[in-house]
Amino acid sequence: MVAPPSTAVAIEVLRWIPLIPLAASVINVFLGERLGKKTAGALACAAVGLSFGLALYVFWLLPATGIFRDVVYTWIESGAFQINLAFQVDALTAVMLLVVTGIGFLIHVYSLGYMEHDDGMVRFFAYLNLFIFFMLLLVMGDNLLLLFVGWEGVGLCSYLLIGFWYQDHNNTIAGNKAFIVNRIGDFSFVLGILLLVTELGRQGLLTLDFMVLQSYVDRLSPATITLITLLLFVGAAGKSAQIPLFVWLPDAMAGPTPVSALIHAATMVTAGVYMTSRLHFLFALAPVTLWVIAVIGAATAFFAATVALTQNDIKRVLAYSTVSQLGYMFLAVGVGAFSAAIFHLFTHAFFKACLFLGSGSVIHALSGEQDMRKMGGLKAHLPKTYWTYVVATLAIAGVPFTAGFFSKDLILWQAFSSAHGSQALWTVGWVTAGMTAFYMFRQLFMVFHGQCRADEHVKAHMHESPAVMTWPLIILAVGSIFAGWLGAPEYLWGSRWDEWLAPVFRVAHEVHHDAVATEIYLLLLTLCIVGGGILLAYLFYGRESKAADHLASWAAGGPYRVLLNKYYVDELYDFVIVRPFTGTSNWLAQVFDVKVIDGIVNGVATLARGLSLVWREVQTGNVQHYLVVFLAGTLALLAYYLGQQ
Amino acid sequence: MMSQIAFGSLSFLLLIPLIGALVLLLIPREQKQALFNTSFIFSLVAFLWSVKILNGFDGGTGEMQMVERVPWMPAYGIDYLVGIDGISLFLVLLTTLLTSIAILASWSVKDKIKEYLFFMLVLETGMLGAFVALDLFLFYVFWEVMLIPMYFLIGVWGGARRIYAALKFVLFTMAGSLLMLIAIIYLAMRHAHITQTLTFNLLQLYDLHLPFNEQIWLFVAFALSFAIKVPLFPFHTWLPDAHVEAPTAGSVILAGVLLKMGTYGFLRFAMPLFPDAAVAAAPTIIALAVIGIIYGAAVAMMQGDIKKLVAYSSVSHLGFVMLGLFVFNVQGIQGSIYQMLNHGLSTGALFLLVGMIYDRRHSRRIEDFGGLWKQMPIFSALLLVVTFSSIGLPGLNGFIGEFLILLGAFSVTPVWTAGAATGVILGAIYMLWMYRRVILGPLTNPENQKLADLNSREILLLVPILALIVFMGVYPQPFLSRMQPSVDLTLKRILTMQSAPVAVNHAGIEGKSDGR
Amino acid sequence: MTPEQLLFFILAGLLVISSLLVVFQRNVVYSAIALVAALFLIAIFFFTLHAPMVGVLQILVYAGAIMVLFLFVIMFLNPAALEPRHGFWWGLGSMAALLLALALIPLLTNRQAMTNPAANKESFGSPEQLAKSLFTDFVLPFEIASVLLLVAIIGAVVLAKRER
Amino acid sequence: MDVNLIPLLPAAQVLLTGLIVMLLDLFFKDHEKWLLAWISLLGLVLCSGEAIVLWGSMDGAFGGTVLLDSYGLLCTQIFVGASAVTILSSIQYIKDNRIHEGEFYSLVLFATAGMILMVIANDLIVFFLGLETMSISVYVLTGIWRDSSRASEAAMKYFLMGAFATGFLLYGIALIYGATGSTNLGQISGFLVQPPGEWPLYIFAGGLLLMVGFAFKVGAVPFHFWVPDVYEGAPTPVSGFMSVAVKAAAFAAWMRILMHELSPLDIDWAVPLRILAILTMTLGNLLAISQSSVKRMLAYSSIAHAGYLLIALVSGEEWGGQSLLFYLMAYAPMTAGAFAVVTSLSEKESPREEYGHFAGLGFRRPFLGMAMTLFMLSLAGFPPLAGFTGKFYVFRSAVYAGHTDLAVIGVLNSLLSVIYYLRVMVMMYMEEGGVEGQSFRQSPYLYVAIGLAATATVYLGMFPSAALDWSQVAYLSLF
Amino acid sequence: MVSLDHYLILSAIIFGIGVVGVIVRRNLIVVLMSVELMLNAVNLTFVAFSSFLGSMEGQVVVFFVMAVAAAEAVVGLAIIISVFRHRQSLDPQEMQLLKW
Repeated sequence: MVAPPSTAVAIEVLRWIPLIPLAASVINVFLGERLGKKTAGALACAAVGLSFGLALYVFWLLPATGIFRDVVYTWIESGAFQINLAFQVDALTAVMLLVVTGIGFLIHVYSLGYMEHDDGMVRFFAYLNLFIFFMLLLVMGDNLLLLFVGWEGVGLCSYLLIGFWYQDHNNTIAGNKAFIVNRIGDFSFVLGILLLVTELGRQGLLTLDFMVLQSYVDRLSPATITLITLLLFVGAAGKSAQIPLFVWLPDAMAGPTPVSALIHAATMVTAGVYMTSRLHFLFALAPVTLWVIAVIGAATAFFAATVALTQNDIKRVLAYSTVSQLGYMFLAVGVGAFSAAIFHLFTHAFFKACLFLGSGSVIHALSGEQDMRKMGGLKAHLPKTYWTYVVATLAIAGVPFTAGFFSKDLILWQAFSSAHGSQALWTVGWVTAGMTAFYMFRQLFMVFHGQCRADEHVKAHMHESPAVMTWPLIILAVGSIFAGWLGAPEYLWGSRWDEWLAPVFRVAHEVHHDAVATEIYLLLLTLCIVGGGILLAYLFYGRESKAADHLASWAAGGPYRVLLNKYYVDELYDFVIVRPFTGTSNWLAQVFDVKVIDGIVNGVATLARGLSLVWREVQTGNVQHYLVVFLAGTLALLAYYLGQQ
Repeated sequence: MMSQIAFGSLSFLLLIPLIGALVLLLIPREQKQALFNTSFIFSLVAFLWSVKILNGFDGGTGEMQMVERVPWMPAYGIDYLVGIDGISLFLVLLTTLLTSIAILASWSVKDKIKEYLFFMLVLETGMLGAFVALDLFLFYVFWEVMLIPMYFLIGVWGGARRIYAALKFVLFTMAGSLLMLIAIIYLAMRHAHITQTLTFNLLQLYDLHLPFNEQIWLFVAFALSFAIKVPLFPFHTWLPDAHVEAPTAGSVILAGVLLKMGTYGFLRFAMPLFPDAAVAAAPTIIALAVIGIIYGAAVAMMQGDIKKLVAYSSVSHLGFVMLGLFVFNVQGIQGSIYQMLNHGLSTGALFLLVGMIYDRRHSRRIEDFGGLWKQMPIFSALLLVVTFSSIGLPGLNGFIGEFLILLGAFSVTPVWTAGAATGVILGAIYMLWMYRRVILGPLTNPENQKLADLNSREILLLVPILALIVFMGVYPQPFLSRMQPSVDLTLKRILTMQSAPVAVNHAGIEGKSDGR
Repeated sequence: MTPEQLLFFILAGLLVISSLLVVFQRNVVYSAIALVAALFLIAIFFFTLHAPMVGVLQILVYAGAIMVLFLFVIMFLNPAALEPRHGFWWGLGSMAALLLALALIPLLTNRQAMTNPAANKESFGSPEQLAKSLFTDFVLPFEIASVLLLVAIIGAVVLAKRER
Repeated sequence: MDVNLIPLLPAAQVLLTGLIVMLLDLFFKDHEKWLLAWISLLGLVLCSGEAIVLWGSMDGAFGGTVLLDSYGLLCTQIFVGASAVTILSSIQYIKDNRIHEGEFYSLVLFATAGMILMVIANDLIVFFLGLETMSISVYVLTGIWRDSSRASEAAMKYFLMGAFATGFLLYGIALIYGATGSTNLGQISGFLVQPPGEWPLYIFAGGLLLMVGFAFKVGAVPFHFWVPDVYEGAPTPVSGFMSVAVKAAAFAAWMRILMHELSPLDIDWAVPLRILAILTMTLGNLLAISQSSVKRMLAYSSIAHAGYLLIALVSGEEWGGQSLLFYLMAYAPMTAGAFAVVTSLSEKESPREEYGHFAGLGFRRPFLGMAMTLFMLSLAGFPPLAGFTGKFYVFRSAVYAGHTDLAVIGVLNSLLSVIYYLRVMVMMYMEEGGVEGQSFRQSPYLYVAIGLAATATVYLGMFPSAALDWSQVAYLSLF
Repeated sequence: MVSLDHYLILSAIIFGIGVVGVIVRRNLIVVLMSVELMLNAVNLTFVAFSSFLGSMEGQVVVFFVMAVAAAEAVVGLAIIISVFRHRQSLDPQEMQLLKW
């Protein structure tokens, strides 16, 4: 095993960051029912809070260029192949740690209120803690296999949490869909890993340790690297809901809203981005792959945004916007701006979590109603929710000096300026930005403005959520403004962010000072379209106007319906993949296996019995027949001899 | 022979269940409780004894350990020769563990319990013997001895079509093994001709190197009998019938241990004895294995009977094992052995669980269930763990084996490996689909409304297995490190005994040199 | 064609005819009589082959004892006088037997023609000589034969005697 | 001339016992007749004792017409054992079916004596007479249950075919005599020392016809037709006796006379023997599958086993001879035992031989069930039972003699045989019910016999070494 | 001069005829007689050989064969009688209780 670079500092504490949530989860599994909801929930939050504290501590200790490692034990060793169960924290991981534990903590707290009335609460927190554990494994693992373990683990948790309300078929189906689509991605991910190991193995080096990989990737041929990275990216696409594997995410909204916030907005779905950035040294060497990623990212961003324009389910809108934002992140990755991607991941975590929790609060208030057409005018009833929601909406729309503004702008700028970037990519991103602004404000108006379209008894129960739910909202709202200030462009006070991540992404991401003018010019363009989007949203949905319906009726049957039905992608997959597959299996099971294979087997047995029945007729019971055969036998023998002589 | 045994721990291990069986005969059939306790105690003692063997085992060497040799038929060079190494060690443990559990799980068997337990114990001896035998004749004897108890377990205590299933099982298995008998004889004869020493001692026969055209026939004879046992596609059709008809404990043993006989046979006998042939046959076998993986999964998905589904999933899983064996490198083979254990545990557990709802509901049809979680949360949770173990979720045992196998295989045949890897998807599909239809969803069927959750005894059955499932996923080193030397040795045998060097690249082996 | 040969062929012809009668005569009694004739003829052959003692025994034992027994049983059971003839079956049987003879004959025809040494020894086949070898070399078979006959008697009694 | 009676001792012992039993039968009252069985058994025990004492001796007598060697003695043991089991298992049976004890036992003993003579004969005449003694006794035994028309029909068929075969056998002897100028085996093999060119042609025909005779006695296809009918019709113990002792005697004599003394002719009958073996195995197993009567199934199975024995015969050499003898030893207890179990099912006047009669036996009569299971498994060739070990040696000798193809056909056949042997177990354990009012009013002796057979089956299976050594010594004593 | 072959062939023919009788006749008694005929054919062979080889053994054998023949005849007839008791018939082809 090649020794990890000496820069790594061993530090025991790391292992506790993931282990504490795990412990809490285990305790809740076995004793949860006895402890009771409250205790169990408190325990879960405490656990996450604790590891958040630890994360902060580590973050505090972590020198700018340093790496912390914590080797627990050798996990797998076979022949020359060795994998340690080891954790590592560098700048990148540190960021992810804070996001996962921090946001995770807030959402845990929020859930205390949200799940209060659900009798599955204990189970819920057990799952949630387990998720945190696996997510931490994913970001802290010091080798690709460990990352994969976390990768699969979070998949499991999302499966469990999507199907949390198992009584309803749709939820469980959504859960299966999520897991299986992810598996398709993982299939390619595994192949990628295998190819990587094997190719390095041919160089006499069997390892998946990031640090070692980083120092040995140059041994691989470009073609191999391209193939590997492509395979890995498919995995990432599965996890991060990119074209063509995004179909599971919208359905995944079947889970409880905190889950949507934590798993399907803030953390898990960004794992793909994290993985690609973690392996930036590989991807950076594969321009083709980068190009593919950029294109797919942009396409996804655009495509998802268009779908989001028309959705009426409050959570689905957010879901598609998540897909779209993830598209942005991959766009960034694709143009080699890994730190920008992580930056957007970071900011997105705040405002998207905030939005989801807000929507959760709305749904909570409307006792489960999710259709925006049945909402409206809620700002009076839910002030806290409303204001946080506004902030988050501004952030995602990219209104200046909100978090989204900085990160999205950075991405767009990179898309335009970086070596791998192009104007086309920028244009797509630009348009998407506008659509984002539109659908988000559309949502804002439909939900909170105008007069309430909800029916009476819902109105009756309408109430602002308890503090335990609103405080996280407020904190996140604050975050969704200031989180972005870390990464301000050069012409403002400059980016601490890039400095922080620079040592990780050794690819010196050049800043062209000459281009500031262009940058600002582009920025203005972006602001215009964002403004346009907001304005359009206001015209359609802000004022009491039938414009939206006009538009709908005008485009009805045409693009509108297509968008409403998400481009019929699900139907397409069903027709092209699912049906033929199940059909074939069915034929194999019902016909081939039974009739052909087993048929042959039974045929032999039947043959023996049949022969037996036929041949025993020879034994006629007539002694003189016997004698004739006897004689015939003798004659045959004699004849044989005559033949011999 | 017994009289003059230099009495080693392995012989003792073999004897414990046998003695138990004989003791059972002395107990009147009315005292069911006594019968039950006796047999369980004996199986438990056997298990503890095997644990003791594990402690005594020296993980440093790949050679046979605790070897005992007693001349049996000197005139024919046949000895009572037993020994254990890193390959058979854990299979022995698996056997003893599963047998105790299976016996404990036989609580629901009510009639003819005496014979039932008798056969269980005899079966245990047979299986253990097959794993530790180092004399080809002795191995064959044990190999056949296993058949009869299983035949009775299926035929007497089985389901509706039990007789058909039992006969099919025996005939299928014998069809292969009888040819193997001839091959064994032939092999011994050639050895006698060449070296002038007549012996059936495996360790000596290893050194015999026959010309290819002879090897290939012998290999085919061996391979056929093992492939049927595995079962390798397309020799699998006895499996679903046997599994479906067998009583729970029978299925557990059948899936948990008997199937491993086949793969173990390949690794211990077919491959090292006929290296050239093995390498020549590898492409074919790999192809069949991968076809089996996909085919088994696809067919499993469409089964309406849970037991049948699990049975076909076995076909799929064992396909992985075969794939790992025939890539001839450390990772592949080690992964295969590990996968044998995993499959033994997870499938064993699955059959136990299926048996438990069958006892309650007397149905195994998937459509009869749905929404069981509401009634039986513990059951559902346990089933969930086992399900994901058999899907191969990282962190559980299944993943380690599968990954090592794929790792080993990929360096040899990337394409077929990719095909095998689709099993990762398919496994998830059929298992989760089954789980969803049985456990999740609304609890509609009135008959399920009053199902009782698992009682403490049933939980007790499953706890050890689940503990192992998790442990083996989190910390496989204790197992892998003990296998390693034996695997290296076997591999060395195969690759050095070979006249033509293998055409494939063994990432694992070459990596070794500069690896550490 | 020497006189011996002439004699041989006449006797042989008679023998064949009488044995054919045994087989193809549909009346049991006639076949029995034909058999007696055949046995007599064989006895004569024995005489010509310098085995007078055996010839005598042949007449006494066979033609005497055994055939009488046969006739006795025939009378005892007096089965349906004439038995139907089954053309195909008979043809088949005859064909088979013919084939047998055809197969045997080439195997029987000897390579080196053997002279008849017994011809010049006078005492050959005399009762003394027979008795001598019977009671010296073959005394054991002789005893066994007695047992054999004993067995036969027991058997006959067990099988044929009426119920107790 | 020397009169050395020692070599004759075993045969004479049995013969004498037979005579005594016959005489005592006249004086005993009906309620005393059970004594006869014990007297016969005593005689047999004495005989086997003498055989043990004489073991290893090599002693000719009566002008070389008999030659007692270990080979003969080993076979003697087999015959004696078989007839002992037969007598034990028939005690109750013949009472039920009103068969005359005296005649029955004495005939069994005479037949046994005949067999012994067959194998110790060193002269074709003695062999022939021994054979006839055996055959005629068995003809009678077959028909001895006069109330049964099946039995009488069986007797008729057996007798008719037997006599017919005797004709051929005798013809064979005649031709060999004519070719070699002697009936003494020693002199014959002496004659065969000279090159084949010198041999008169008809010695081949002689050997051939002799072979036909043997093939008939062992029930080899296509000379097997009598076997199923006769076994089915005959009283069950007698069927057992036939399938074990008669077959053993025929094989032993075949081995000794054709394969050893006339071995120079061997080259010429290797091929037909192979064909014979293949036909016998395959047809026997195939037809056994579709039988509805266990007894008849056993008859066919005995044909199949004759086939396996033929393989050993073909293989020849030391391994072949050894394995033949061992197989005979292994075959005897399992077959005798199986027939004994069938006997044990029989009721007064009603033989219960159908598969249906075995339904549920395993759980109603565990001992019988277990024993029958053992016998069936052993016959099917499952280790570690006598049948398997026997087959193993036979196939082994075949492979060593270069007859691997025969071995393969052999194993495929034993696969076929599994079908019908397991069916018995299916009946006994897996089918419910069975015939009501089945009283199993069998004498304990029968159970003793079954127990002995079962023990032997297991013992020979697990610890065959001793028996192997015997058979080796026995075979080598031929040279 | 009559050669050995003459006798051998003659006896072969007689043997054949006996065989025919055994096979074709449907009266057990006649069948039995045909068996006797076969045995006699063999006897003829023996005697022929003995005189042409000049060894007495042949004749001795014949003596024994006669004994055997007698024994067989006796038992055979007894069997025939017992069969007749059951069937009132002597036709071997009618006796097919035992078959397959």
